[in-house]
Amino acid sequence: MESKEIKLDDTQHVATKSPSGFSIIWREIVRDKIALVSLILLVLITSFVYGISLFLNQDEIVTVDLFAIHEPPGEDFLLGTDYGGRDIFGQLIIGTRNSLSIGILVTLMTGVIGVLYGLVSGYFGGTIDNIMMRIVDFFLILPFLMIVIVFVAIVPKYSVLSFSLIMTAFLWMGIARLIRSKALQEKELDYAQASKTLGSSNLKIMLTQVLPNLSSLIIVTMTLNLAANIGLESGLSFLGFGFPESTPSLGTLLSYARNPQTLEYRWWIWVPAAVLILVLMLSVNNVGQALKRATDARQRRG
Amino acid sequence: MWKFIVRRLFITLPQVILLSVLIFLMAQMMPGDALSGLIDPNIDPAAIEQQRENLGLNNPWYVQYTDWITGALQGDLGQSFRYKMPVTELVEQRLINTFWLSVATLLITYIIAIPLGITSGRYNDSWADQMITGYTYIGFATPLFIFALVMLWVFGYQLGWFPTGGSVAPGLEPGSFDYVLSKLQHLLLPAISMALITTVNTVQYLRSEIIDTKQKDFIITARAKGASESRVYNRHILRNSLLPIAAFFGFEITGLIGGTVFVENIFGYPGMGDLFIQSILLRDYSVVTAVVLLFGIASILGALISDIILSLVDPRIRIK
Amino acid sequence: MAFLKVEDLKVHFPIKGGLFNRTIGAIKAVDGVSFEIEQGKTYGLVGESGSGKTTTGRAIVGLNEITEGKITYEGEELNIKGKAIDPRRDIQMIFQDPYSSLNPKKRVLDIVAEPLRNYEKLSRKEERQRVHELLEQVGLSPESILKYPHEFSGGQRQRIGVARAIALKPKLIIADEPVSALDVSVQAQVLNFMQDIQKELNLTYLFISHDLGIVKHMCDEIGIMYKGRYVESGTKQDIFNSPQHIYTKRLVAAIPDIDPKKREEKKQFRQEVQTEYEQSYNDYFDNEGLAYGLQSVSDTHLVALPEKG
Amino acid sequence: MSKELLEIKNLKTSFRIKDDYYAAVDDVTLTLNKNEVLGIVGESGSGKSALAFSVMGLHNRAKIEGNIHFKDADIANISPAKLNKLRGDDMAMIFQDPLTALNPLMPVGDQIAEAILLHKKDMSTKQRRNKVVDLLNKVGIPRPEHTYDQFPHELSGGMRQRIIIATAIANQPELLIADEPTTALDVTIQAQILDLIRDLKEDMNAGIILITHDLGVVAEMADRVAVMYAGQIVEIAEVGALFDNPLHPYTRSLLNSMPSEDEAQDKLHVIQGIVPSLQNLPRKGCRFAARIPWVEESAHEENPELHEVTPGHFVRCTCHNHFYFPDESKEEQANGVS
Repeated sequence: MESKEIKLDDTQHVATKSPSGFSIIWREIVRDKIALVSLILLVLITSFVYGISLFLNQDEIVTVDLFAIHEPPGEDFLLGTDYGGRDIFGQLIIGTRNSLSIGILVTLMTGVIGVLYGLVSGYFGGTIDNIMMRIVDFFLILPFLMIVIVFVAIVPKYSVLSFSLIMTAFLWMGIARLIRSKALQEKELDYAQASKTLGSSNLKIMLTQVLPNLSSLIIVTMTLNLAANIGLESGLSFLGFGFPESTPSLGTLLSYARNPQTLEYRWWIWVPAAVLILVLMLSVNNVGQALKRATDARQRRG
Repeated sequence: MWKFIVRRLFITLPQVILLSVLIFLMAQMMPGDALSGLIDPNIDPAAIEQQRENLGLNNPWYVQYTDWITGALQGDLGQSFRYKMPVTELVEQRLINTFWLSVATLLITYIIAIPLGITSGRYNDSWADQMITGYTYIGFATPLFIFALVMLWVFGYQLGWFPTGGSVAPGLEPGSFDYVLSKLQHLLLPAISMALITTVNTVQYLRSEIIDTKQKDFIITARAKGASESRVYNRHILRNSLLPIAAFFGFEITGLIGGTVFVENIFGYPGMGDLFIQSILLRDYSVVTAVVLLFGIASILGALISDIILSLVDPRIRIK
Repeated sequence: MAFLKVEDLKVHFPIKGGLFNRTIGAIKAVDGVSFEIEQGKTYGLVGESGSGKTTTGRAIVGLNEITEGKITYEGEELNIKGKAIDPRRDIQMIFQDPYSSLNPKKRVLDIVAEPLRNYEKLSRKEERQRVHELLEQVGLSPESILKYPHEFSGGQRQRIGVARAIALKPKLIIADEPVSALDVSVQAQVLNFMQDIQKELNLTYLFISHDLGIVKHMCDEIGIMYKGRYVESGTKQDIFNSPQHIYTKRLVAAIPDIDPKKREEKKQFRQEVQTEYEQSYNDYFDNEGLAYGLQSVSDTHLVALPEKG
Repeated sequence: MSKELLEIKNLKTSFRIKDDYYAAVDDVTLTLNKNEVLGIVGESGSGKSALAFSVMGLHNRAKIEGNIHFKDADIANISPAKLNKLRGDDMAMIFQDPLTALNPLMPVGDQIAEAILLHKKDMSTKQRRNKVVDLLNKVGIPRPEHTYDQFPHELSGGMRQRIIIATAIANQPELLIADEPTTALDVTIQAQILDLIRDLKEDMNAGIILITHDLGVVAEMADRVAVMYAGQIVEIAEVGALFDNPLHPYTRSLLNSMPSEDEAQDKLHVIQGIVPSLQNLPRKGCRFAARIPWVEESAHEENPELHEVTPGHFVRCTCHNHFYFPDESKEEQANGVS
């Protein structure tokens, strides 16, 4: 922290960017205790959830059992049951797996679309950029949540796939915009110009020269997006516009709390899911923030 | 500056048109007739087709679009087939409720954000900063709907400090002091819940803006002039960092819209967001269309306001 | 036939504005520039910021689109719109900033081999061999091959930039302010070295700089630019011993003299030039404050003056 | 007291990097008289700017040892309130980059007025505005009334630097520190700004410290010159003496590496090696030794100090007695020195 206030006249001798970004990122995470704990927690939860869910039968868990309605936690059911007599623990595991999976899927899809779109827009600039960014601006202004809900409600043959496509369709603009503004700066730098004089094609410059310099930004943004997407999916499922009924998600469990009775008296149904979402999002966010610090030299701690 | 504003308005118009086209297309995909709300979407498709024919709703798309826009411009957003009343009437009271909820939320957002952001940025790396940063991390990671649920559970049900639904206690005479007080009481908990979460963005932004400005060369110039630390802060750092925050104002509106959908639903607060969810569930599509259109226009105007404020406060844009 | 011939080159950038963000005017970055360079010589292009010297260089190497005019290289026209014959093998560029001109994420091997990979199909082994040779040629140790740019000092980085530029054995090198980002002691290193490889490879330089001292040291012929136009061109002797245009005189007068004893003399000279500038401004600049067309005052010496008569 | 305006004694300015302190300025002792221009030359990393910031008390977290006597105060040990009284009033600074040194969101006139406001509290707003307009006139801004309300981005680089200068001279300082005042400017503008500084000096009777990497600028402007290398002053002398008879190997190498007026010389002298970074400074011995390896080790002092060779001409280390350029023979060299 001391170093950033220093006014030296040899600042140009200090390397501003390091190529081996990964080692810095790793060092930053290890140094940052909270981020390290978050990372470990994340790895544990993920492997636990995916591991256990291999042994669980989703169909069995979502089958209604009228003899076991609203059972509190006990021997038969580790975390009790819901209004349909379904095992909360099983739903929790499957739900977390589903939420995580769709979060990752949507993050990857929006990431690919956004990065490519932003790269093209920023690299070519001019009129192309102008038009492409107007489109992004428009999408960004839309009342995104409502439009997604409307689409979820009216799409015929609604499935997990269509849900993730709808989310992707309205979520790629943020990263596109970010990548575009960075690409716009990078392509003006002499190294990209030099590549042109050395005979490299635009495509080659874009992918092999400019893109590597955006990698840390992409990693950071995607990590933070992952957290946001998990939150968003569970939010939509909470409102009843996320996963279809047969596919439990963390949001589905929370939506039971919209019933005041459940909210007030049957905490075991919704509190574990709430805690799990919080832990997941906090962990992913902490890792993301640590990555951000690692890649932003001004905020770096060491 | 006028040139900038006029040019900005020229971008706004196509945005509104594009929005209306998008909503029109969405309405076409909905069963029944989402523009007029004259047909029950729950009857079988053949019967819907029959009714559409009878009501003259199968005109070419451009005629339908023009009719709809003309109507909307005159304040006619069709009929709600559930409530059997014009959508405009249905929306009116709800719009007012959501408006007050938003105003309260924005106020609380800034009341929290400005002192926290300033403290955190000015004394960065102090314990106070670490506490505030910790809060922003948690706030950033917490989904609004979970937080709102917990707030309702704790302050509404467990402690009973706030009402757990509605926008006003029944039986009070509109305009009376008690009525206003009850309104305030009803919107306070949702507003606080929303503000506590949305404010973290502003806090973080203000903090990093202040830290950035602190390291600018002109701060050294100010010190070299003999300005005391407090003057350097008040005159140069704060002023320069708060201006972009002012410009954020309009964009907050877009964020609020998403928030009201959750918060109104959880607190049973009869506003636009609640109406939206109810209407979707009731398949009352003309209302859905109207709500999305209104919120879309609000977002576009919000962005417009932000850009105009920015052009007013930043001479680099103002003079172009 | 001239080695490189630039005829009436114009590079204009559109100014967007007005309500619809249409093109409402143009920045005439380069506005009718003509010159020739002989093979094996160093031609200096001098001017202050905004004079268009860098844009001229970038237009020759193909980084800026030409609005009007013709650039001929060994008799072939370059940068024809639509179909461009590739001059890039023969014409290369050295950039001003040794920090941003090397991709921070690439190793020296990848940086220097980039042109080879584009034009020559070499095996990995051959490629490595060539990069080794090139690094040796610019005086860097072969171990550098796997290092990243940030591990080098400014002068060393500039050498890597040169190694990359000479990889394809070019004939013409556009050097855009190659030493202005470097310290005095490092400047000398790079300048010496540029002269060495010039002899070795029979290179032609277009040396773009704002520093008349360095230009005097390096160049055979010099062109002086002001606001996108030439004000004067000639041999080194022409420019430094008998500057004709008032702008050239101002430039020469403005260079601080390293000899403190000449201080008064220099100050007086500057004042004289200033007086002349104020009194005879209209003899040198047109209504828009731009230079006139070039008139020749000797075989080698051209000055921008209003046409006689 | 003597006529000395500023007296710096054994100044050491260190920065903390990780857990260690590194001295960017080390053992600097110098004086500045009234109406004198002291040039400080050095390459990047020489500590010249760190020195200027120390004198102005602008370092936030540096450790400063030694004394900086100015007026009745010691700036190395001074309370913030007292320092703020001096800064902008009795001493002022001109910065390198006139764009970033100005607040982008404040009219330039107000930025100059701030300097007056802070030290002349009894002036009315109107008086202050008039004063600023006078100042703008004085630094050669053509339409001062109009320029007062303009913002920095509307002005050219040269104009911005004039604004900075107007701010610095607003209260007629006795000490003016110019940190690379012309580096960011074009040559013709540089000449104008240097002329302006010179004229102002005569006017104000102030002492000026001019920091630059450009030996030409020093030769034109300075009365005395200090050459800095790796945080230390290696040579200090009257300007004539320094350019006629440079002694320290670094000074001589630097002068030799510049393209000279006469074209006879074909090759420029190259100083071997690179300027060591702050963390890699040699902690003892002659700091320049590594860059002149052909000079025997015995030529250097163990703890190099400044020696007065002729009156007023100081050189650090004894190596200058044994220095020669590798491409000359030793005898030639010996003749050259005497």
